[in-house]
Amino acid sequence: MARIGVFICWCGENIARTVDIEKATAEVAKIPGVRCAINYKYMCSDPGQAMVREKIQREKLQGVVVASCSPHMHLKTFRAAAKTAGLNPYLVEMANVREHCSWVHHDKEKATEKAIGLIRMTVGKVLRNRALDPIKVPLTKRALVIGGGVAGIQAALDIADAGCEVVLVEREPSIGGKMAGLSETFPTLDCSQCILTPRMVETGQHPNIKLYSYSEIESVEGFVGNFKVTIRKKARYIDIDKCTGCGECWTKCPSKKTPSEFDYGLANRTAIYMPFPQAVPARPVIDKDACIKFKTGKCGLCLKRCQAGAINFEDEDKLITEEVGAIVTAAGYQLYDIGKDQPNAKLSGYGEYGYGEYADVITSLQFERLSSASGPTSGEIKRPSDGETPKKVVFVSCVGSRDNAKGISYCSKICCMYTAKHTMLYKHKVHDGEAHVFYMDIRAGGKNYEEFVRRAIEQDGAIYHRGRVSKITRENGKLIVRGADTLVGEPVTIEADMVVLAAAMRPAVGVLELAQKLKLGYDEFGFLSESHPKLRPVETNTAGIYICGACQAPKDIPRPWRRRRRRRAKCW
Amino acid sequence: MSDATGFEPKIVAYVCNWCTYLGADLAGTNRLEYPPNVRIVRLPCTGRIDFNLLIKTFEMGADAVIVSGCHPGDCHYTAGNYHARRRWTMFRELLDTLGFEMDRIHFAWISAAEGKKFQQFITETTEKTRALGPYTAYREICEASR
Amino acid sequence: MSDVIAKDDLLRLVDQWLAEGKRVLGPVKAGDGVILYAPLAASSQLVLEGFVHAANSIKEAVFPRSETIYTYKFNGHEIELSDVDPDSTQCIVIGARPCDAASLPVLDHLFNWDYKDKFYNARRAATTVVTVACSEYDDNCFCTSVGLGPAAEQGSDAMLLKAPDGWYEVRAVTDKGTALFNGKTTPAPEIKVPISDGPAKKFDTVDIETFLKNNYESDAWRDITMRCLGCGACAYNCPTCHCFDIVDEGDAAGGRRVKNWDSCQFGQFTVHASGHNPRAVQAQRQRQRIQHKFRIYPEKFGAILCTGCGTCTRNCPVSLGVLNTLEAIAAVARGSIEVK
Amino acid sequence: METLEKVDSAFAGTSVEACYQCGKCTGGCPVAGLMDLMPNQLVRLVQLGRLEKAMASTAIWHCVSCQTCTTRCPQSVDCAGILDVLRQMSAEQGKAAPELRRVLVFQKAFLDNIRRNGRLNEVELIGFFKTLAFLKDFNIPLLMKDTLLAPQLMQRGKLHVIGEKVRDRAVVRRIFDRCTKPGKGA
Amino acid sequence: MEFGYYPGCALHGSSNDYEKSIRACMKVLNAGLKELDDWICCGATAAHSLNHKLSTALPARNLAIAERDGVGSVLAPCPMCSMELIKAGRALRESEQMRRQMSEIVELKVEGKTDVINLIQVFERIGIETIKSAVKNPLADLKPACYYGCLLTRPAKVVQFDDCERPRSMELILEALGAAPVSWNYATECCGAGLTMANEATVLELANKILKNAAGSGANCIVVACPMCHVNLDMKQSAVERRYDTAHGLPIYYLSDVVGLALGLNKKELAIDKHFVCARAQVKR
Amino acid sequence: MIDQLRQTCRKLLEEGAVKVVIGYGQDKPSMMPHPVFITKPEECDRLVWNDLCFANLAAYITRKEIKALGKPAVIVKGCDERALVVLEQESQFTRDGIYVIGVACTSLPASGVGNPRAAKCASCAVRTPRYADVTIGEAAVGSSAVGSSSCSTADAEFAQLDEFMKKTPAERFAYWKAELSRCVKCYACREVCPMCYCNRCIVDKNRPTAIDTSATIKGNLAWHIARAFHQAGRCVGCDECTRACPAGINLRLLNQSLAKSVERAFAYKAGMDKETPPVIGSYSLEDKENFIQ
Repeated sequence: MARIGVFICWCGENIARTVDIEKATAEVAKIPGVRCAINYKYMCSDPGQAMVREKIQREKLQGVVVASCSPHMHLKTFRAAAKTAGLNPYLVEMANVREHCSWVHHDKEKATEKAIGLIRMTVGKVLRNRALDPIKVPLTKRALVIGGGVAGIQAALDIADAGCEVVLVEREPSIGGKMAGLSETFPTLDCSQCILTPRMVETGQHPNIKLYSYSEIESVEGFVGNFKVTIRKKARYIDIDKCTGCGECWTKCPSKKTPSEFDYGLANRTAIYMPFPQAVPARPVIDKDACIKFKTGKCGLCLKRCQAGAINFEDEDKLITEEVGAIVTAAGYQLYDIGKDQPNAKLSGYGEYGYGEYADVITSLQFERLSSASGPTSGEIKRPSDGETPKKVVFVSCVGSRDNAKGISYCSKICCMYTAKHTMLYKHKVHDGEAHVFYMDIRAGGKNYEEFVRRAIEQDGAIYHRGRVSKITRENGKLIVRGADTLVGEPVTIEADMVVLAAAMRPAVGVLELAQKLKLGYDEFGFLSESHPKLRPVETNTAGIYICGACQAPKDIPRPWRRRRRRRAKCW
Repeated sequence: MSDATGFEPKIVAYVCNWCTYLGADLAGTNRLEYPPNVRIVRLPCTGRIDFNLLIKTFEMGADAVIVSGCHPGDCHYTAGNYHARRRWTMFRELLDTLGFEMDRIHFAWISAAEGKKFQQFITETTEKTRALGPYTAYREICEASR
Repeated sequence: MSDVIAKDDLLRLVDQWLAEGKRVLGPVKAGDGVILYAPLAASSQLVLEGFVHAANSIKEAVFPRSETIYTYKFNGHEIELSDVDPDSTQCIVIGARPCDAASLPVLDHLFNWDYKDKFYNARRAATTVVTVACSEYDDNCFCTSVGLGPAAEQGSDAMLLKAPDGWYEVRAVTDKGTALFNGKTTPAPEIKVPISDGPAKKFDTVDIETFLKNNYESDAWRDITMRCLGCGACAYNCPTCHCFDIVDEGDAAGGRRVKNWDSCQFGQFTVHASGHNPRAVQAQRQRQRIQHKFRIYPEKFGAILCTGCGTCTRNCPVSLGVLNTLEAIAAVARGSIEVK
Repeated sequence: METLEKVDSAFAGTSVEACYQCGKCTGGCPVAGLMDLMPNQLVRLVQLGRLEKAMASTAIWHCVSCQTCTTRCPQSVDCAGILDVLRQMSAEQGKAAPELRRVLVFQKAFLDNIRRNGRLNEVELIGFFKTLAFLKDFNIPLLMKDTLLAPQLMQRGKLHVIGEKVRDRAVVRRIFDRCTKPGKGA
Repeated sequence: MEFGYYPGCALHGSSNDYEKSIRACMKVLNAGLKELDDWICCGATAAHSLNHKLSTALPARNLAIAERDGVGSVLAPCPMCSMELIKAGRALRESEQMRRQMSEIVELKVEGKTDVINLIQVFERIGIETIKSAVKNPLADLKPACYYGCLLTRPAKVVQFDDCERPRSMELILEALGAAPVSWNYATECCGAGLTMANEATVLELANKILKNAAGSGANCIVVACPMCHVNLDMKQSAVERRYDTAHGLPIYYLSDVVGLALGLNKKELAIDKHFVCARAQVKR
Repeated sequence: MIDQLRQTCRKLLEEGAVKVVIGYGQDKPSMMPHPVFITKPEECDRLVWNDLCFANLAAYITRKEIKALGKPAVIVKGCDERALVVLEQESQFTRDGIYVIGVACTSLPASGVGNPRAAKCASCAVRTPRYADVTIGEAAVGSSAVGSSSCSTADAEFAQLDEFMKKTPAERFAYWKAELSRCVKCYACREVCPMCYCNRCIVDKNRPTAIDTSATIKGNLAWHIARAFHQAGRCVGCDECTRACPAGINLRLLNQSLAKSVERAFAYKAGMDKETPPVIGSYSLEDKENFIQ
């Protein structure tokens, strides 16, 4: 007769409330092959694990069944415990009597019966399990980092500093991501670029980092330790090795009317352009759709101007293969598209806010550019429609988020903080201006966060209305913002000069396709799923692939900064 | 919930480790209640689910069986579910020719994010099977083989 | 002096047996025209003539393809065993060929040698065999070569001989046979059914036995059996083949131990627990089959394990049977075929 | 407070509990300025089970059923539907605010008109409503007001004194009876 | 092309000018209207305010009539009727129990499969290009404010027509007629509709805001597709002007009026002469 | 024709191009032709060719006893060749490792001397082998070299099945219950099949036992499901299993149900084209999935 030990966990009350633990223990003790069956309040705790270890040794167990939560939660825990007690870890299995039983059934009798059944099944499985020994395969000590935003840059630097080679792939012409376009950051109000640009330069120059800008992941094959990654290097029409970044080309380019991606359309750029002055690599790129040469065959002014001979209109996409051992995904986020048309059928636009129709209704990222010293107005707050200084600005929180009806249900986490920051930036620049904020709740959990918001209200005089905006219209050059102040219990109408919408954070464009290429799980909103939110927060269910940054969930800047530490430890 | 005869359907669900099992976990985490008639068997991938298991399941007295895994495009092993989809298309045809009761064999794509779908699917399948009653035709041949 | 029975009366008698709750086995038309010995539900299914031999044999009457020998049940950590009573339902086999019936005395040795098989013996005792003497034969038949013939009475309890005008002569061979037809026949001294000579004798068993003794390692085995595919169509339908396997079938609640037919032609048949297989190639398995039938069994029990029915050849997808193997051996023995 | 089940079934399908009081309904309501309680407050009262106060409000009678609140609600709460239910309960229980009782009177008159004719007879309705309202409130201006428009309407051929009637009026009456049968109510 | 037709009480009552105008347009566009036999009132606001069951039963009776007579698509020019019919149809389609119950109540089998559409959709189905090519009299100096009111697009989940916040369907038709619709803020604000009779003050206030914003946005008329909107903006316009001491003088046209005018019909044929506010100069013919 | 065949084989053996010819021989005119293995040029006269040459010799290509003889030449009919195509797709041999002698079917055996089990010939898809190194004879007049390779005559091919499917599921189940109860598990169906080349069959595995070895109806049903389904998209319809079955079980019908689903759902027919990826082992993003919720 086999010697299987069964360990039933109460999970505090979680299992014990619905499953009659004593009855289950008595019943499973009778299963053929079961040597002993015991239960304990918290099997995963130290004393619980000690019980497992002790039984393995004293009863000379040949297999262990832990009846508790999902194996995705604690199988590794219990296998490790068994290993220390000298039992091959693969002779440990779990019966999921929590997620699959006690949490989904209310009838105690039936739940108990099912729990016993689940344990019986698992005993049957362990009876047939065989001891397994891990095999060793060679691995490539090289990492791929996807995305060159703040999270990706930091990940790349950490890994590179640890002495491993890093391949960093960024699809935009420059690394830097969203953070490169921010003005000042909460809760310290220090300059975003001052923090980021040195790191960008370091990334560009690091001997261990191989940077592919303006490139995308084409395909990924292989497995942990041995991935083969195909990278599509998009045609830039510039030889970045020859180019010196002198600027002769873009200052002379006659095609000047393309809205700048970096400034979110608040300013225009040329067809051959550097996304922003501090770009890394500091090399331009030609926008084929805007370039006169490409459109008509005439022009070629940049070609004539370029002393370095770096311009190549014949450039084509190239596919490059890199071998890596681990992959860090830092694909980032995008803002919820508040306009009328939506790429995703589940979402619908916010026609009531007039974004896209009224030039002075802008998004929070546009406001960052407006208030940034490197922005189109050199940091002066001027409204887009006529360049006037807005004397009354309304900031609207929760646009697209916390909206089950047509947006997304989650809280975007960072909007409360940056909206407070925006009111401060605005008030610091327009002293006689009025800053109104419509909010539902203020979520300012974090070191110095609450204090920061209070400062915006108490010191800088931001006027907070507890309520949501229902509609924005324009009349006589003013934006009529109709909302409610539920604390007073009446509708509020504000005639504003400019409105800033704190649009929700969504996973960046293409994260879904990337997830499919990498075989990563994602949630219903398209954020990449970690193995376990608490136990394995930076690992995915695919061994060797890690995630960080806002492609995992809405995050503020300090978050990826902290998480990278764990990730670095995880990679090797 | 059981009818006058006290019939409680026995249903076995073969699910993949990466999507549907996690979908079931999510149903648990969200406390979405469903009938306790289903026993989940966790396998790496729908592409791994041997058709023999279905037959064995009926032999061992199940009244319905479920196969569920990742949505197309989401397979943890790249294409296991695409292969499974082909195989089940053919297998169902065979079982149909053999005269199996096809409304006892259910397939679904349920992702790790679809706890709600898992709950609904299990509930519906249980109710449908309850309405069908025990799989007497199969039980008879098993009886005859004792 | 002979006793006769009209065919209609015979069929009525069959229905009467069925009505009495007896199991009646006889040739029936199954599927797409194959004749098989199978349990009858009514006499109308019975096919007595118009074919040489059924595709299977009557051994299922005494040695079913699958028989439970005991059952077990898990009760906690205990295992409860329950014996299965041998099946002693009265059984009548009707329409068997003499070559089928002749297998029964041969099989009796095997099941009553060091171990007396209660399941076999109970069925054997409860079984009465009524044969029909052969009036036709084909190229696959060779009963005369193994010492039998179209009206050989070994193993029969009663024998029917086809007479003109829908009559059958009934010859009771044993007491069981006499009892079965007692009062059902009509004396008819004028009817005398001629008995056919059967197929010509094709080989001499003594020659064969000598060859088998002396040519265990001959290349002839390989050459002759090259086309064998290794299925069990010959053995399973053979009236004398009797190999079986013991397996357990069950689930978490319990199960049964069962005795199933097996065949020496299967690659797995002799695989040892170590993984070694003493009969690794098909030629060795074919050799075993022939050696067993014509040397080993006769040496042990004094009876040839073959009744010349030819079923093996007829069922073989590649037309290889005992007959053509032996014919080929005989040829080799005569030196007319060169062995590589 | 009456039995909880009744209230529950009355609000079934309107997901009252989903409301998180953001006030978008109030912000968009064209008549919020006239209301004594804001739409979001009415929903809150329902959440709390304080129906008496909600039913007695004038707000429910100011509602123009324009569906803006329902359409904009980020939690898909059918705010307009909740107000419908509140009006029904208020009317059934005679809790309607006195100053706006004429809305109720009008709606009752409207339905009564349809019950009899199958289609609306405007002249009859106006006359009936005004008289009823007058008897209730002795509100002479109301009685007089639209009468000034009547000749102009007549002149434009827009008023038919006799009005249309449905052929099968009996079935209309049966439909009304079946829908107003107590016990199986709304 | 033929559509079923559910006029509703208003179009057979004080808004008979709307019906006349629609029928005139349809004739020119070769579209037939088959009026539902012995239709009954949809119950309007009163029913769903006071008796929920009735608010399904009354429209269900009409849907049942359409199904019985094999009418697939039904035009309900009044958005209130249209919304009530759509809502009832949806409730019927969603629940077997509802179908059974309602079939019993209305004494006809009803499944809710009828496709109920508004006037804009009828023009869309006829084809904006078709209409455009039939224009004889482009409305060059017409600068209308297209007024949708509430129920044409709301509740969005029920009627599922156009974008309830920024609808454009009426504008597209008017542009095809050669008019230059203005951009304004009150296109989907409510005029008070059902409270015309009972709570006039509210109606006047709302109507005033609408008229004011339309005029302020440069409109020289308002186009509506709802009899109630028309009543509140046209018939009550003088009351509004009196109460707020202004002079709007904005003609209010039905959508079919302007389509008809562009197609070459005259004021009388379209019953525009029955409106309270005088039509604009260019449509005086 | 037979002379041409013998001559071809003799030459191959003489030249040493092959070591063995797998062909048909016949002991007595009254008996069925059977497979023979000719290793010497002078034995080539033992080869025969007639309408009763049913056996699909492709089944021998994968057998270790045969492989041990050296490079074979194998005689195939059109239908048998389809099996070779599948085996090659599945890498069971390399094309230059065998020599294929095609023989065109000159008449339709179904109408000829009594083998009632030649239903396959009536809906034959390939009468003349297409990938053979040499082909002997020409297809009978009135029959094209390639028969119903398209779905045009497939309806005729599946007529029996279509008729069967008109029964209710309960009737079908009862039919198979009766049919399969005759199975004694002799595995002739498996052994004659060219596609059943596994070293160890699933039914012979017993740790754990997937399929009961007992020849009970339960065990038989499980076995025949496994056998048929392992042929999904692979079975070329040579019907050897049906011919081999001593109990006369209508295995053809089961094989056809899969062939039909493969043809209807994936426009695939086993063994018709070497280049088309096998239906099992490949997939398309567009595969229909209306049965999946």
